[in-house]
Amino acid sequence: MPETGFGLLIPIVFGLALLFVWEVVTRGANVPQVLLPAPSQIWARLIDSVPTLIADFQQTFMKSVLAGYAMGCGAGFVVAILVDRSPFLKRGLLPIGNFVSALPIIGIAPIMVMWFGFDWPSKAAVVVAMTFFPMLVNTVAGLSQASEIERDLMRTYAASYWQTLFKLRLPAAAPFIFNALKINSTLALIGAIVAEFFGTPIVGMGFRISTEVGRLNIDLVWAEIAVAAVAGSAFYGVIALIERAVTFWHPSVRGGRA
Amino acid sequence: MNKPIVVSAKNLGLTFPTGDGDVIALSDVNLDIAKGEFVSFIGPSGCGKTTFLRTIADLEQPTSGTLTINGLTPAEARQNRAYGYVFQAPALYPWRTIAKNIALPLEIMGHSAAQQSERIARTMELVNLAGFEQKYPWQLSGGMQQRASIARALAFDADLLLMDEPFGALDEIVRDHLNSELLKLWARTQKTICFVTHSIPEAVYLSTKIVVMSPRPGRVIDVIDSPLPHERPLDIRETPEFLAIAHRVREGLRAGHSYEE
Amino acid sequence: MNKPIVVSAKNLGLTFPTGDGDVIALSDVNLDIAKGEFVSFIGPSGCGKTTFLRTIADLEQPTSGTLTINGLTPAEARQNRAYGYVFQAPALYPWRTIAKNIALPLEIMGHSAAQQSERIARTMELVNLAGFEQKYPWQLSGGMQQRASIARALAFDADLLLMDEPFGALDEIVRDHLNSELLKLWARTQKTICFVTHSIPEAVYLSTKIVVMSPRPGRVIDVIDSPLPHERPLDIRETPEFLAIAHRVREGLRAGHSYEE
Amino acid sequence: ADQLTLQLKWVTQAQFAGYIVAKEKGFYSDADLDITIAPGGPNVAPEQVIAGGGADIIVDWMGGALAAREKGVALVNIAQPFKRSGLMMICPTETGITSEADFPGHTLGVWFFGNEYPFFAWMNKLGLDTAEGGDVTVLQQSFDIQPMIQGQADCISVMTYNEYGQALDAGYGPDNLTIFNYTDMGNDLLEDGLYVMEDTLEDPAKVDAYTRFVKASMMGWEYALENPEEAAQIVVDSDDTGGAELAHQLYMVGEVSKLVDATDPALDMATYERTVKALLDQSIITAEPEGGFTTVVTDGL
Amino acid sequence: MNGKTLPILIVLAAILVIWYAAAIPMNAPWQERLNERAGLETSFIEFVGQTWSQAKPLLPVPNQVFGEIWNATIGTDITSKRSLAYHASITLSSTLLGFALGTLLGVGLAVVIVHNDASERSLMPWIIASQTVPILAVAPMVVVGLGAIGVTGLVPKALISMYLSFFPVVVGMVKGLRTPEGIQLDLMRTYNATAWQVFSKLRWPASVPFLFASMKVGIAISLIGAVVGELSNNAGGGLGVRLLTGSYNGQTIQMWAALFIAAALAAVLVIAVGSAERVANRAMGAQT
Ligand SMILES: Nc1ncnc2c1ncn2[C@@H]1O[C@H](COP(=O)(O)OP(=O)(O)OP(=O)(O)O)[C@@H](O)[C@H]1O
Ligand SMILES: Nc1ncnc2c1ncn2[C@@H]1O[C@H](COP(=O)(O)OP(=O)(O)OP(=O)(O)O)[C@@H](O)[C@H]1O
Ligand SMILES: Cc1ncc(C[n+]2csc(CCO)c2C)c(N)n1
Ligand SMILES: [Mg+2]
Ligand SMILES: [Mg+2]
Repeated sequence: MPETGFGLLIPIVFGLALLFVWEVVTRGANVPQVLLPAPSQIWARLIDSVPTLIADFQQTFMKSVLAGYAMGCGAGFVVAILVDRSPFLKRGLLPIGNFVSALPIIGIAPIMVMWFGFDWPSKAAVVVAMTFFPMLVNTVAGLSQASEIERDLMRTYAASYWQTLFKLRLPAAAPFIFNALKINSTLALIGAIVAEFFGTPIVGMGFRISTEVGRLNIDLVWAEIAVAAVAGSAFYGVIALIERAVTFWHPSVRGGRA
Repeated sequence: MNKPIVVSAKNLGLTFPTGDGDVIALSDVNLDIAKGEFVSFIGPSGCGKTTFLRTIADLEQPTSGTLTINGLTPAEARQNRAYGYVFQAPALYPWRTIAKNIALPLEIMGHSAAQQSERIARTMELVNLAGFEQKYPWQLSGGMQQRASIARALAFDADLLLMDEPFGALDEIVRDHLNSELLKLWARTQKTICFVTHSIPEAVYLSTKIVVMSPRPGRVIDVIDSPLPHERPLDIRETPEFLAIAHRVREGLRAGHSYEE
Repeated sequence: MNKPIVVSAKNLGLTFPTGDGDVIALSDVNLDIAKGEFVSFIGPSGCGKTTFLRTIADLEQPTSGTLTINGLTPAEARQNRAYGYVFQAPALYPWRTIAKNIALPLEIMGHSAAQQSERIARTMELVNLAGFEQKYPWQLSGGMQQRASIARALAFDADLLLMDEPFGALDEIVRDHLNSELLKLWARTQKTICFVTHSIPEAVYLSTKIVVMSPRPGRVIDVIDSPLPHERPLDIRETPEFLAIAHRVREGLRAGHSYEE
Repeated sequence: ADQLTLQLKWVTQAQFAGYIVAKEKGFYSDADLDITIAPGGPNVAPEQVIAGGGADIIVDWMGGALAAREKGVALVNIAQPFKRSGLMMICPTETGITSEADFPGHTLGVWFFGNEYPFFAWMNKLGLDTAEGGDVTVLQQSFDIQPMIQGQADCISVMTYNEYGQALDAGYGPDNLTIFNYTDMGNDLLEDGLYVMEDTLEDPAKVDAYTRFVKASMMGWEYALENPEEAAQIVVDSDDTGGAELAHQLYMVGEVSKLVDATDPALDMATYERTVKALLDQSIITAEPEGGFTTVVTDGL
Repeated sequence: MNGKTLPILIVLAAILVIWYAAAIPMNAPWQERLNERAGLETSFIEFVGQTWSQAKPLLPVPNQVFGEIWNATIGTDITSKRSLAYHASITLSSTLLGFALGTLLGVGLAVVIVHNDASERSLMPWIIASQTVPILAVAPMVVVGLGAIGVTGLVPKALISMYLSFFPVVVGMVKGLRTPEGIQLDLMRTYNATAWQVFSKLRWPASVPFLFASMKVGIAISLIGAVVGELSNNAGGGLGVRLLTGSYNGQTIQMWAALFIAAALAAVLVIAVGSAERVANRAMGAQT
């Protein structure tokens, strides 16, 4: 337990040092507030704007990010299974999956607004498009991880495709799948925020950021960024905790001991 | 002996293509195994014992000749879950406890939870692993892992058992114990058993038929039908019949080797 | 006997904490191994043989007592590359060919390319794997993999050899052959060898000292200094001295077991 | 030659024809100036760019410039070529909106990113609550007319010279639109003006360069408005993105000509006062700005 | 025709059919309004034809998109600013540079993290936090900041690509470098191998499957980064800028064309990484 306490200490000390340098440099070099406000100014602004920040957080994170993340990861996973299930689809669908991989967010954001309207569903759709591919790639890679002898065992049981999938290949793929879940936890947030630059009701983290940049309230922009960083890190942290619990058996988690 | 034939190989051959030339793992193997037989396979390392078992199990495809299991193709037999297989390596799933590893085939074959726990308890007792139910594979010693994998293959009742050096990592005492347990099980259930071993006494003690193989290319060089009675106390190993068979096996084995000490 | 002591364990204990309670793998082990000795460890599966070897090799940390290697801590000895280790499982790297796997320690210890290929050829010859240099581990049979891992440990010249059931997956003939090769090597080089085996004859045939262990908790229950001469032809195995030691080992082993057949 | 960077408020288009033409026609180099024109975009805040030293002169709307001035970026208006606002709000007649009185209960599309001040000033004047659950629903509108075509907004913001043209192309027109023109309503805030940092005005050499710049720019505007086809072609050619279309740029030059006074870039004080009042009324700025403009450049022409 | 093309063709055909079909209802309301305004009465067939040939459709149909792609690539001088090939090459170069930098940075960080627990605790939270900073908000500051110190053109955009693409590589490689089994590490310990030897002879080869999965994601994200970077620096051109100007001018067809080129670029890049993966697997004796 003191281990974890110490473990938390390092990033906190590191972070405080970073903030201190930031404060000193911005004040010392007289950096214009419209370029980079000092942490103290950002903090003051953050405290002032709590209701706004909460409203934005709810709009962007609780709606767009979570819904899009769940659907995008789910879709990537399902397509990976489909592709795995059928060699035909593997040859036909996988290249198309690659095609979807980098549909640039700024290209699809306006289109999604066209299709799904201004409110959060269009943002969630952008998040779906962004999170789909990492999940597809990692699940496909993960599904090939079970070793030959582990598969042979299933073959001797004449296990059905689904039994092999659930009892062998998915557990073996879990480290890869969690990689995707972790990468996507931050991608989803970026996606939702960027998508709000392309038309939105007047609430949301991305809306606030773009609008307040235009108004040169850069301190509020950074307050919003701080909220995004905390929310994103917490999201990532939760996924990482679940990962430790689920893939406890993987050498990377149990510390490589034999 | 007009027992039905369980395994029948005719001119069976299997060649592995590899980056630097083909490896002939099996060549011209002819063998019939009747129901209820206990057949041991013995031969130098790399002579194709594992490959032959894997071919029976439909894990490798013969490149020539024919192989039938209960008159069916190996694939059909596998679909019928005709056999239980103990691999040469334990192949336990690291995310499952030992009990859960043994439960695996039972889950797949749809046994009820009550049946599962009854069988897990019984087979873990049999291989003397009681008390290790909740451990994970990496927390077990090599021999314990091997015993867990034996328990897993015994947990469901296949009529044909394919066992690839199941007792290789076990000491004499445990081995004797498991040998006699296996014989009891075999006598009770009339299973057909294909058993790979490196121990000549073990092969002679257990088997009704001993298949001696030789490598490069892997082929059968001797098939010995044991004259020993079905009932086999441990001290049968000192009888002249026993020693005679052991001698014949050893000679066959030596012939297959290239050492000339 | 005033040969220097290579391995010295005093009141050595090792406990693994696990999810459902501690496992005492070693308890109160006292043992001295002098330079040039050939020590066999024998005992029921799970009694702590592997754990003891791993502790010598500085792969596990004792939880009580002391252990020194050549008068140094195990960590220092490891840093001096004092030993070669043959694991119970082959532990070959799947992305390296067999030759490259054997080359691994040589690369790490900075041998020249010429030296490497000379040693690879020699040790592969020794374990009778010549011709399989360019194969990958999964293209080898179980016994061949084990032999490759033996070759890997022999390729560099450590004064202390730790061998965990190196011949477990090998047939009698290969085993006899490798046993006598090992004895020759030992006689020639005065290496100290710690050797885990499940075969009583093998232990008696090879060793100057036999350590009999017993499980739960793992401890040493008998240490037998062999009266057999250093020079050991294969037929020494029929002599009364040999059988007497084998009997004593078997009794110790049986005492450590919980079977009551 | 004096090197100066001009940061535009938006992507390369005929809205900035005067500057682009002046550069291409050599009016700047004739005035011994070496001008770099940096295109803007939805992600570029000119006020930020100039504060960071990325530009010497920016094209900006007065609302944004004065708000920035209060935030510590000492922007000063040195010239105001655009005399009128091109901003409008248009509502298809099928929405039933025929006058300001019909707004309550409807959804209005607005450009943010510093372009929202005229709209809020107007709503403020009408006494309409724009907060969530208020009289009207406000949308952050994308920079196109899709929200109207798709019926996501009942009214959308357009510039006379740009989006309105797209609406015309799409089959909308005065007969099926209700048009609220900010200038006609007297709600206009000053649009494209030229701004520099206050401290640079202390340097006579800079002031001289600015003066030459404004002068050459106005020649550019004059030339552009007189030769719309050529101007449009020049704009299309200078667009790095290849997105500009000749026909549309030609339309834009035509419309922009109604807003620009190519002969006199001086700031009109009456419009200035009105702009400041509107900004003050809705607290976009909190105090009467001091030194937000200078006539030193336009006086020197 | 080999075994690969047929499935792709069939799936493509299915997509085309769905696409054409979807375009009808999506473009219909607007077409109805147009026809109503013009007082036109049309048969269904004519109406379908109309929905497939709007100038600014909600969903342009494939022949419109590919026609535009054709015109803007083959039909246009490659050096022209109107050529999509020209813009694609701009985006491609910053993508590749950013991807190379991002992969190096990601692997470098993963190596540091795996070899030093303290650095994991101090670095990882900040690496994660860095990814939650909305890139589009910071990109302009980066571009302005770098511009102030004289760095312009390709590099700022590549840096944004790197910023986005290093993250999947870190996450994947931290896991990958830790994937060797205990016994494989123990072997290295018995040789008293140096950290570098353990890395080069064990951790690195063992992490290869993770590396390639990460690189596939990384290169795709890198392209997104390049496109986002272009938004903050319209001067340089690139597919991102094409997308924007397409959007501002209501040129849906132009947008879709740029989008397709970008996606095709991504697909080609991902497939290239996949081919490299197959080559590496073969060189490493993978079981097939
Ligand atoms: N997948 C494979 N690819 C190429 N060659 C293979 C493959 N599997 C086995 N072999 C080769 O086939 C031959 C027979 O192997 P097999 O595993 O059947 O031997 P074995 O009799 O079981 O030996 P052991 O007693 O050592 O386990 C060996 O020479 C081996 O190298
Ligand atoms: N990492 C571990 N975690 C928990 N328990 C362990 C671990 N490694 C070994 N054990 C336990 O320690 C005991 C001794 O194991 P060890 O591997 O030393 O046995 P062994 O004598 O080598 O047996 P075998 O002959 O079967 O290889 C066993 O009960 C085993 O379950
Ligand atoms: C295509 C296009 N879309 C939107 C605007 C709106 N807008 C954004 S910045 C700005 C100031 C221009 O002087 C304006 C009006 C525009 N101009 N052109
Ligand atoms: Mg075998
Ligand atoms: Mg062991």
